[in-house]
Amino acid sequence: MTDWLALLSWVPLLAGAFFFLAGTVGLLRFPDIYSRLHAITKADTLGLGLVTLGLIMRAENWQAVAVMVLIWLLMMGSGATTCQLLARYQQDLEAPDADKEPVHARR
Amino acid sequence: MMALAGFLLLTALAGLWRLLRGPTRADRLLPIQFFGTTGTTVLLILAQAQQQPALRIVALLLALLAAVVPIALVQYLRRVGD
Amino acid sequence: MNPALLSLLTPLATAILMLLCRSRAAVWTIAASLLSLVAAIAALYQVTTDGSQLIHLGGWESPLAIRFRVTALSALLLAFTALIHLLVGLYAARSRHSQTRNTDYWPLSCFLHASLASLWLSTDLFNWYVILELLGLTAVALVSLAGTKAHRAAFNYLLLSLAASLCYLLGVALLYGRYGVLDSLLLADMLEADHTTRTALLVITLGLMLKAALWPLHLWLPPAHAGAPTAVSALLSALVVKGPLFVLWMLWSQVAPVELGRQAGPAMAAAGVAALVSAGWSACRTPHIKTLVAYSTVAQLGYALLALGMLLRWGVRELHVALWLFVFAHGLAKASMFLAAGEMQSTLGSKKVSALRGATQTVPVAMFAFAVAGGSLIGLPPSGGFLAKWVLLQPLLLEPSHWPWALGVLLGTLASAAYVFRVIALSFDRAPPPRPDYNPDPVAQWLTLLPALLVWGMALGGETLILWMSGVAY
Amino acid sequence: MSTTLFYLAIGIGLWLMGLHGLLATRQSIILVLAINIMSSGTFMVMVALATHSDPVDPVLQALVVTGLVVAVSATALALRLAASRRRRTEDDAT
Amino acid sequence: MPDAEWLFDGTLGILLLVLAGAALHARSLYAAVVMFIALGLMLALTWARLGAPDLALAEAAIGAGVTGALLFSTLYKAGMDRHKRATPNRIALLLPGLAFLLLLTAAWPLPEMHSPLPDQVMAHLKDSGVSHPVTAVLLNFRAWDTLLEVSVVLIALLGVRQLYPSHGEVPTPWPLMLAWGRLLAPLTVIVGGYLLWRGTDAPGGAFQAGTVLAAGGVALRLIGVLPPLGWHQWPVRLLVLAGVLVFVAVAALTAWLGQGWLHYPTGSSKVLILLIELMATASIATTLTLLVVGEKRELRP
Repeated sequence: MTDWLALLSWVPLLAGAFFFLAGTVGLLRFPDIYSRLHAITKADTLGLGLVTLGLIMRAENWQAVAVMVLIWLLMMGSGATTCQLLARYQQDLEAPDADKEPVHARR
Repeated sequence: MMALAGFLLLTALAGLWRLLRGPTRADRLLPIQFFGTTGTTVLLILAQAQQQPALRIVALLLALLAAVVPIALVQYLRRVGD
Repeated sequence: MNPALLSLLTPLATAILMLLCRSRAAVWTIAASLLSLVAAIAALYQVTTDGSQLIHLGGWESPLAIRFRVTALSALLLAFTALIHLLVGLYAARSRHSQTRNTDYWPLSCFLHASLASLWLSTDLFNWYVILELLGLTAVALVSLAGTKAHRAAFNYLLLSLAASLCYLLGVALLYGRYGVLDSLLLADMLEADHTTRTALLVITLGLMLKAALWPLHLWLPPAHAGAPTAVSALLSALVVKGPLFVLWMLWSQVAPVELGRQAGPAMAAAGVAALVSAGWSACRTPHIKTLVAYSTVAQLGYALLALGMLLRWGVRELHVALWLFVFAHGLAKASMFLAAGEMQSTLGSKKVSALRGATQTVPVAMFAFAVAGGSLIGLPPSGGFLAKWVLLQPLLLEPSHWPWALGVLLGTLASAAYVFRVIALSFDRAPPPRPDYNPDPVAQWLTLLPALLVWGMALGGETLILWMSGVAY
Repeated sequence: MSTTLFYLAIGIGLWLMGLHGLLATRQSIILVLAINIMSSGTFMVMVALATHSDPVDPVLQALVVTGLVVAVSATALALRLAASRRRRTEDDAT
Repeated sequence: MPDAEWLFDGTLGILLLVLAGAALHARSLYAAVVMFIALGLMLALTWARLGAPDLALAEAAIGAGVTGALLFSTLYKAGMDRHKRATPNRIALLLPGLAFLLLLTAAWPLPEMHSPLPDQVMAHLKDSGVSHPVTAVLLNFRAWDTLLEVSVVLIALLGVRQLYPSHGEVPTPWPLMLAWGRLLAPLTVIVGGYLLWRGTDAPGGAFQAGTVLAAGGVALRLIGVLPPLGWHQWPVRLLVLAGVLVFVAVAALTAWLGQGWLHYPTGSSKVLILLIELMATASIATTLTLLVVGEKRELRP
């Protein structure tokens, strides 16, 4: 039972590693700050989520699972928020007048 | 498991290039966010690989700080202007 | 409670209570240092009658716990610290020019006192690191009391002090990795002269020399000590640089293997002579009064380093006495000299040495204090400085092969005579007409004279003092 | 070469890089960073040494916790002093 | 899997050295500061790798949190991108190579040495009142170090008080920041409290808890959720002084009435340690927050 679960856990772990790699490639190769923001915050959050899933399949007790789920939730929130904050900061720098009305970052 | 952690560190090493290059200030903050995510993941893996459950708490702390600190940094950056 | 601990606790508790109540009253500080002085004297009495004692903090066994050791020397240093703090506090409370009114000088000076007191008592290498950091940060905070113009000096002082602490800490880490204990008294029996120990001691020594402003790592001292408020300058020169010196002395004379000491001794002695000559020369050249006094501190520390180096090389026990007599005599004399210099420069309204023209007529008592303290620094009899130099020179003159070192002492004496007489000669000139805001404060001037009188008082019981210290000073 | 020794070497390397930065730079914030890198190197030496006993040496770890707190306080004071110093030069210039 | 460990260690080592070098030699101050924050994160990973979770906690909170905010608060419009490159000093280039060899050969035999202290700590752990060895060392065996260390934090604040306040006003926060900050505030307090509470029997403790709370405090102050903090407010002053005050009071009372300086009476060690830790957490959190965002200027320049 646990053995095949451990074996199965490699699927999300490796998938997570792939998304980290994808995020890094995006960070390095994408042309402007907004697309790079997406690469980092989306791909990496997904990568973290998948690795966490893999680790949860191997966890010994429920406390560890709870902590990992909490971390995952936090990271999703902070990824989204940081993306917004940085995009908005960049936009303010480029067009300071846009500060007056709530313009959202390009989606 | 350690190999996985090592691989994640290698992607961080690659991300360093963006940190060195810039060009904008936000560009340089991106890798910090990236390092935060990678670091949290590496800590979770280490906790499993080295059988040290305390490292999960470190990961939690890092995740919390990765959420809190950007607020402070962006506020300071806005104050600085350009 | 053990009187030595009381002597440490009093300034610490006073500082915290003053901060809590936002009281900046001088009277509390003075009372605390007086009480601390009394306790230190009680500790000294206890130690001389019952012998030195070890206090295990927390009641744990020795490698686990930090230990305090109360010896006659540490009790004497406790009393000395409290005395200087008291004398400087009296001046700072009275003088208009002390730049300490309504500032954080009072709690900070109490912290300084407490950290020095714990330094004298502690025997633990890592505990010394924390104390040295506390001492350094307190000193920097005190220097920055002088306002924005001192911030540059304070910043450099802080950086060098931190770098020095990190050198020291790396050495301590190496020693701990090699021997597995941090207590210096335990280490004393364990140390071997291998490569690790040698490197560790080298790094530690560099760090401590930088902290104690020993030549050639002294360049941060003159701007920091000259830029600080007058009362702070006195405390820094008289007390703070002696802290790292004490650790250096403990490590080399009590802990380090004898053969390593033999190898390192001549280098230290040479650095001491170089300090005497080069800092003496700088003191003769500088245009500012307080910078002159600060350079004189660097030069005088050269005597202590010379004594330490020769002590390690030849193992003459009297040199312990010479070293500590230098520390006491220099502390008292330098407190007086800095206070007098600060009082004169504020009263006359200029930082330049040339402003002291005719100072014997305009600020007679402060000038007298400066001259009296200078006499002790030169080593004129009958002063504490003379006693120290006498004890230092005796073993040097007995052995013909040591005469080159004696020549170094002679050169240092000449240099100090030159910079002291440079000021005194100027002060006997005819005074220029006083400035419109000229308003001397005789009481403050008398207070600057007090430490100088004490250093001359040391000579009264000179022989007994030397004999007694030869019995207890190691 | 063991893991302990590897991290000892990295620690010494960081310590020296910090020292080198301290000697080679005049920019005040970089100086503060150099000091911090130096202290990180020292701490790494200590933590690497802590792994030589089993279980890991708690004394060295406790010492490093103390050292970290001391370092952050000193950094705070140094940075504010640097800012204050620069502010003064600005005031003088205007 | 020794090869995998080497992959990890080697990459981490390269990252550390490259980040340190880049922080020291970056072209702009801003880049240097960002590199340094990244270095702090990597250091936290290193401590985790070396089996020191207490340190990883402290480093994460200090290096990635407080120091980062502190460095950003000192960056200015002027001089941020102008980094004076000093001409490479010849001594500064030659010496490190030699010094590295000297120190490395000195450190070479150390991994084989043995220390008696860890065994002693373990032997006395049950008498110390706590079951986590690092906490036992910090708050019982070497409590005097810790007392002085709490004083160091206080002195840093007293030093900063003599200087100019940090620069300028903070811009109005965006609504997103406010919402996110308000959401995180209770979480920060919970995590800080949890770290403090578990410190007696697992990694964590007063310093880690204090620094986390400080990081949260700084962020909340910057988005205007916390009111301006200053030394003139007596609750703030009491919080800042509480740690040292309680610690010194315990030391004085144990020396005066008990068996000796910081010798906790049998049976009450745990209570005393918890009390001291609680107060020290409050002090460290408040002091570090004030060090970064304390802005009221009450002293003459």
